[in-house]
Amino acid sequence: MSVTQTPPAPTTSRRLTTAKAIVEGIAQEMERDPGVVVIGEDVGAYGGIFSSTAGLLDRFGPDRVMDTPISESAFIGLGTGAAVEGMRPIVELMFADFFGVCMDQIYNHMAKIHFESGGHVTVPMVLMTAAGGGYSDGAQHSQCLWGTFAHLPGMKVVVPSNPADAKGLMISAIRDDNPVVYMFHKGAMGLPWMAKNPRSVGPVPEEAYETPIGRAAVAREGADVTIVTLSLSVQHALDVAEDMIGEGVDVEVVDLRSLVPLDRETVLTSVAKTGRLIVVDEDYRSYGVSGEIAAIVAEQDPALLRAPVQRVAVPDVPLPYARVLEDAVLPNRERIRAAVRRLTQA
Amino acid sequence: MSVTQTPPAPTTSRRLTTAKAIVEGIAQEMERDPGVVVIGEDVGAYGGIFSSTAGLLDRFGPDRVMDTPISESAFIGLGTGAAVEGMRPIVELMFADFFGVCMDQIYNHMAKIHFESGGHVTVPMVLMTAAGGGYSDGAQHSQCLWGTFAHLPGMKVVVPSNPADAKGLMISAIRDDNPVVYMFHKGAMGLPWMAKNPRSVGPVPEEAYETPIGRAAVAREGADVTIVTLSLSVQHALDVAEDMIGEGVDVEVVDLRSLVPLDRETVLTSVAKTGRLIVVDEDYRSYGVSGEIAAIVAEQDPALLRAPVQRVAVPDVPLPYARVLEDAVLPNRERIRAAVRRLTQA
Amino acid sequence: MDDKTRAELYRMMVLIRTYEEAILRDYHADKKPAFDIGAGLVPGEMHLSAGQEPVAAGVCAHLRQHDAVTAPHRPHHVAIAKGVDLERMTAEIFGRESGLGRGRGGHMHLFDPATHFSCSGIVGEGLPPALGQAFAFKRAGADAVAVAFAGEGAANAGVFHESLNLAALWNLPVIFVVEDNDWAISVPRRASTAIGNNADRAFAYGIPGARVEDNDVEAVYTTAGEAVARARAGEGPTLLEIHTLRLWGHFEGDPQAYRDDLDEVPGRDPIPRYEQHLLAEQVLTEDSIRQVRQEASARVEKAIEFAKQSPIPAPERAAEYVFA
Amino acid sequence: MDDKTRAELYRMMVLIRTYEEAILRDYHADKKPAFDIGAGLVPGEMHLSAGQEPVAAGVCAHLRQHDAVTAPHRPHHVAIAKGVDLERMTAEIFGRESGLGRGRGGHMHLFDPATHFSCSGIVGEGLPPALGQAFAFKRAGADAVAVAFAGEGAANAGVFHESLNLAALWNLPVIFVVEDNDWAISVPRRASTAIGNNADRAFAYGIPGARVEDNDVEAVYTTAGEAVARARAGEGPTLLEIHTLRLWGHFEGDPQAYRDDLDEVPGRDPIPRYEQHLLAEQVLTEDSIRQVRQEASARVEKAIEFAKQSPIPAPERAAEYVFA
Ligand SMILES: Cc1ncc(C[n+]2csc(CCOP(=O)(O)OP(=O)(O)O)c2C)c(N)n1
Ligand SMILES: Cc1ncc(C[n+]2csc(CCOP(=O)(O)OP(=O)(O)O)c2C)c(N)n1
Ligand SMILES: [Mg+2]
Ligand SMILES: [Mg+2]
Repeated sequence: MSVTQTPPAPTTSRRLTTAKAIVEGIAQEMERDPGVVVIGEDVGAYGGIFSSTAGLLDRFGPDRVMDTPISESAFIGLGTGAAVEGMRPIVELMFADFFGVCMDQIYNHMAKIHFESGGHVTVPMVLMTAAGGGYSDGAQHSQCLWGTFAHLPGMKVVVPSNPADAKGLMISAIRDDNPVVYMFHKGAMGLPWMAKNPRSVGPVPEEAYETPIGRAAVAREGADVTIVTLSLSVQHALDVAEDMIGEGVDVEVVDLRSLVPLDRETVLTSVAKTGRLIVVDEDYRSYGVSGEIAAIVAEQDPALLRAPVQRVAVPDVPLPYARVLEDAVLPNRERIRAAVRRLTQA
Repeated sequence: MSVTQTPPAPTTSRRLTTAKAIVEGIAQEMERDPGVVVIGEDVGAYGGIFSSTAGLLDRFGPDRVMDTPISESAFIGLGTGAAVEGMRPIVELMFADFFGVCMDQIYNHMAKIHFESGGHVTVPMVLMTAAGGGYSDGAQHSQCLWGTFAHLPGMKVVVPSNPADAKGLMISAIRDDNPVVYMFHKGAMGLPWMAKNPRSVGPVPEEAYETPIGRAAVAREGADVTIVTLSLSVQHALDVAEDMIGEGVDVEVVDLRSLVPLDRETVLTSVAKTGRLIVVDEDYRSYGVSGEIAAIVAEQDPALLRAPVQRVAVPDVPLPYARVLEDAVLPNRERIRAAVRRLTQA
Repeated sequence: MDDKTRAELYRMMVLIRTYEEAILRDYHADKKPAFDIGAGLVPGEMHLSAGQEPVAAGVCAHLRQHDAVTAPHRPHHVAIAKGVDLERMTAEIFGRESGLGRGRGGHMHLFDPATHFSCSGIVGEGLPPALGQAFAFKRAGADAVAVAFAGEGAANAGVFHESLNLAALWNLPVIFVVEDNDWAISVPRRASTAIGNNADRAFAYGIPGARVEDNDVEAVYTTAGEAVARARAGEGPTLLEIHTLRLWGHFEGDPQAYRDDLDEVPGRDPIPRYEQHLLAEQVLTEDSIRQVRQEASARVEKAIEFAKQSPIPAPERAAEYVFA
Repeated sequence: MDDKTRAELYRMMVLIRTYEEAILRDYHADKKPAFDIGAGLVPGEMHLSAGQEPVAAGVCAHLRQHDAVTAPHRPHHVAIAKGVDLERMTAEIFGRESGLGRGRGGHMHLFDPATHFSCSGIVGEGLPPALGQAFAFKRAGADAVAVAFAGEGAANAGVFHESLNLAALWNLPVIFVVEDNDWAISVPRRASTAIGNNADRAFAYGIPGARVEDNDVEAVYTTAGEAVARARAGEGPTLLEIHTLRLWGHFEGDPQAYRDDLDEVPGRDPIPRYEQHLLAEQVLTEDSIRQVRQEASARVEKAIEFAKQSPIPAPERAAEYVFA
């Protein structure tokens, strides 16, 4: 189901933060479809801890924007039941890190009902959640965990890296007849109270548009080395790519945008061109996104690779609190740059 | 901490099922250490739904073998707290599929306390759980999910494929000062009420011994192609390897035994020898074990691979109920054999 | 209670029992001589509801097609009482393409949009979706209600608490029905539940709670009627607990060695008891009983025949229906 | 209650407040002019407990070193009252190598084996580990107890229910303390909790429950004393709820625009009130108050100085301590 099939090129000069782009996408769909409601902790008067629902309560009232008790299983499951009956709920899980208290509703119910019903029941629901670290929030509030969601079948998983995609993917997610896990990185929201990359503010068309789920974007074309990455790390990768021009290295950056479905073609095309692959992922290194990206190349044709794959990810350690420690394990610009150098100077 | 450093070669002629080997390992440790207790649903009089605790109640009494309410978060967290105070609880989560109701206690607490405490607190606990399908138990009772556990840092993850390892890994897990997730495959337990491979019964030494966590086993040496696999799929892979002799193909089978820590060396050594890699995994295909194994080769040296990696896994679909459908998605002998042929005839 | 209703309750209980006996038969038929859980026409775990008919019959008698029901791992009695199509349900249990879920779901995963019925194999986790259905009904201005069934074992799961609190808080038209059959697999109620009466837990949410003793279908009917009426009138949720009976094992193949109440079980079977009662009250006659049984048997065997004749799903389509 | 105890309760409350004020100061010190959550000497989320001192002081006054305590995301008051080393705790909050967790944990993850103190940032999930500690104590034949603290928001999480039921069932020496500060971030109690008094939820588990109104430290002390004595005597768990006050924002940086009770907040500060009371009762004098404050200030500043002087962890060791 879709209203606008092709996303308009963002020719607009209007610039929004990622957070405001998300809210705009939600608001436009709420206008259009009375079945869209927003449910979660602090989504009302507070506007979402990371401003993902700011202003919606004032605009749509407490019947459509509902604060909940700290009962994630109950209210996510409520979203599922409402979706089964034809509504299109957007349910916020405040931090992805909290999935452990409600994952059964997510992966055994929301994600499996369509399949178990032989396709007879649909669950058109968005589970929105905040991911990522970089501001010393410790081991229970800084995780990305998208690999965990993407591993389990039946839910789409999207991971925008910039305001325009954030809006388009939100609209696509709401209109999708499947459950979509929408994971935004706190550090890419453009929040006034957190250090940010200027790339968290960008041009966003005013009208409603879809960004297709399952299609990666070549965020920057390059000839020498491919960085496949997602979410906030795309911003870092683009920064590094610009830096590397000075060193005569032409970096291509692939922004996955969606983990499920995964756009294998765009990854393989890029690697076929450059012969060198770096995967940058803020999730844990092992058994996750970085392994999967390396694997799709190895199972397509290992000969595409002129050098070993490099993974820049969190080295299987909980996120440490102290700034220097956290910085040491996150895939920051220095680590990405070092990987590019290793790969292009080898 | 260890009592027997080197596992004795199983020269014994005594044969046990995997289930009985597990129980024997637990019982020997309970004899040795009064801090070992068994906690879970139906672990007492019933003896564990998959016989993983059969007879322990009679032998050690209700103070050490305790049935619980259906309150997984509470009793797994109870295990963690008891471990922090120096006990060595073995807590059973009846099916790995139920992780969604209690994952927070597992991955945010059991697994992270040691790190968050800067190493000052240890959590010597075993979380035992049943995995796997093959008997039409449907989408919520047939999953392996070891990729999900292995992705998250702070817990070791072991996955025995045969009775001798099952006992040794259980003893190692109990003696380990870290949380160990012990995942047995129902189909490898040798239960009288489930179809089984004869490999689920095997020689098991009587004395207590450890099987080192973090070391893979070359379950069968071969020259032409490497199958890296784990748990029940090792049994299938060995069957296929024997079949393939007739076709003149010499298959090496690597039994991972432990996902965390992962024995990269054994995998790489084997692939360096054969130049051909098949990963067989009963977990979901994407973002999991099969990707990780392919990735470690791609990041070590893609030139080791004389042909593309083959993955035989569950194709990102919930486990279907109907036998023919389930069989079509499980990594059974036919699918493994086809992968070997694809790889060796190409 | 009028005689028609009583006869109807009886009829429903007999239909359910007849169904479960037929499944029992076909489930075990080809698992002999040695029981193999994965073998036969009906493979996998099988949780039958014999003995618990009064709960399903008494509650669902008040429900309309548009009302929603969620059931747990032991779902057949509830599905039948809610009016789920017997043929497509049976085909699902037999893993056939004509099943409710085209054979993908199986006995613990029956979804019927026509009657708003669903179930789940994860203990307690059927409650939140029922909240959502109630939420959708309320928002649509309909007077439909949702009923969530769960065992007494489930009443100790965290999701029970969250669901009752949220339902109470948002005044949702939902009825929680706890089927207390004394056992959660091998764990007796006294080893799982700190108090004697789960209906008392309603107090923790400021909603009405009531317990029906003795597996009494008429008491269930009356009590559930009040709860459904409250919900329809917009007065919010109710928690009911029914003391019922697990006549057979937890699942088929359960040796029940742990079970200390086995001796008294046959004497507690609710169907002969109700039958005797209705005979004595002249609501039923030997003839009408025979007719009820024959009709039940005919419907059930027709459903089973339908299932057996239905095509097995095509293996090459095993990976479909993941996404709409 | 004797004067010594009252003076001691006062002293503890002042120590806690002094501590929180100092953290407040140093947390914001270098986040100016624009607030940047990740910047400064103390980065990350910061949940301060000002206003909730009566709960920690009143409860922990009954605890010994070997008793265990688990606290939630807002842990400082409880840690201090439990006797956690102020210097190492502060060093942890400042992310230093000499911290309780060598800077790995941070303000929501303070672990002190010496005083059996721990905390967790996941709402409600500190309860089960407390059960386990109580379980270990009971099994060792010790009379030690465990106390689990949680906010009123946490009392709607499923894990609350599971933990109370299991503790009651196994008769564990554990005390559950709900700190009702009216708010769960921006969600007022009336929008989260279906009933007015969480202590009433004790009824659902057959254990005693009591609510203390008005943030009254002496009432907390008395009520907690009974609960701790019961637990020590092997009589099982108790649920307490204390109506307390969140004097500041949920976390630092919280604009509190949602908060409709802000006007009355200053007047409800428990410390001046108790101070006035003890002055009137001649338990304290202006002099002794000054002394208490000075001592608190000296201890706190020493701890902060210790933290600031402590080395920052070595980045090359960032991946250590995952496994023992
Ligand atoms: C969360 C979860 N834990 C454990 C199980 C395994 N299990 C299935 S049924 C059952 C017992 C349920 O008891 P009860 O709720 O009383 O229902 P009954 O079987 O008696 O109808 C258990 C423990 C499960 N399915 N889900
Ligand atoms: C399971 C879970 N859900 C949500 C959160 C986010 N969160 C942190 S504190 C908080 C409010 C807690 O309220 P309460 O329990 O009353 O404690 P208070 O903050 O008032 O001390 C929330 C929702 C969390 N940490 N864990
Ligand atoms: Mg039961
Ligand atoms: Mg609060």
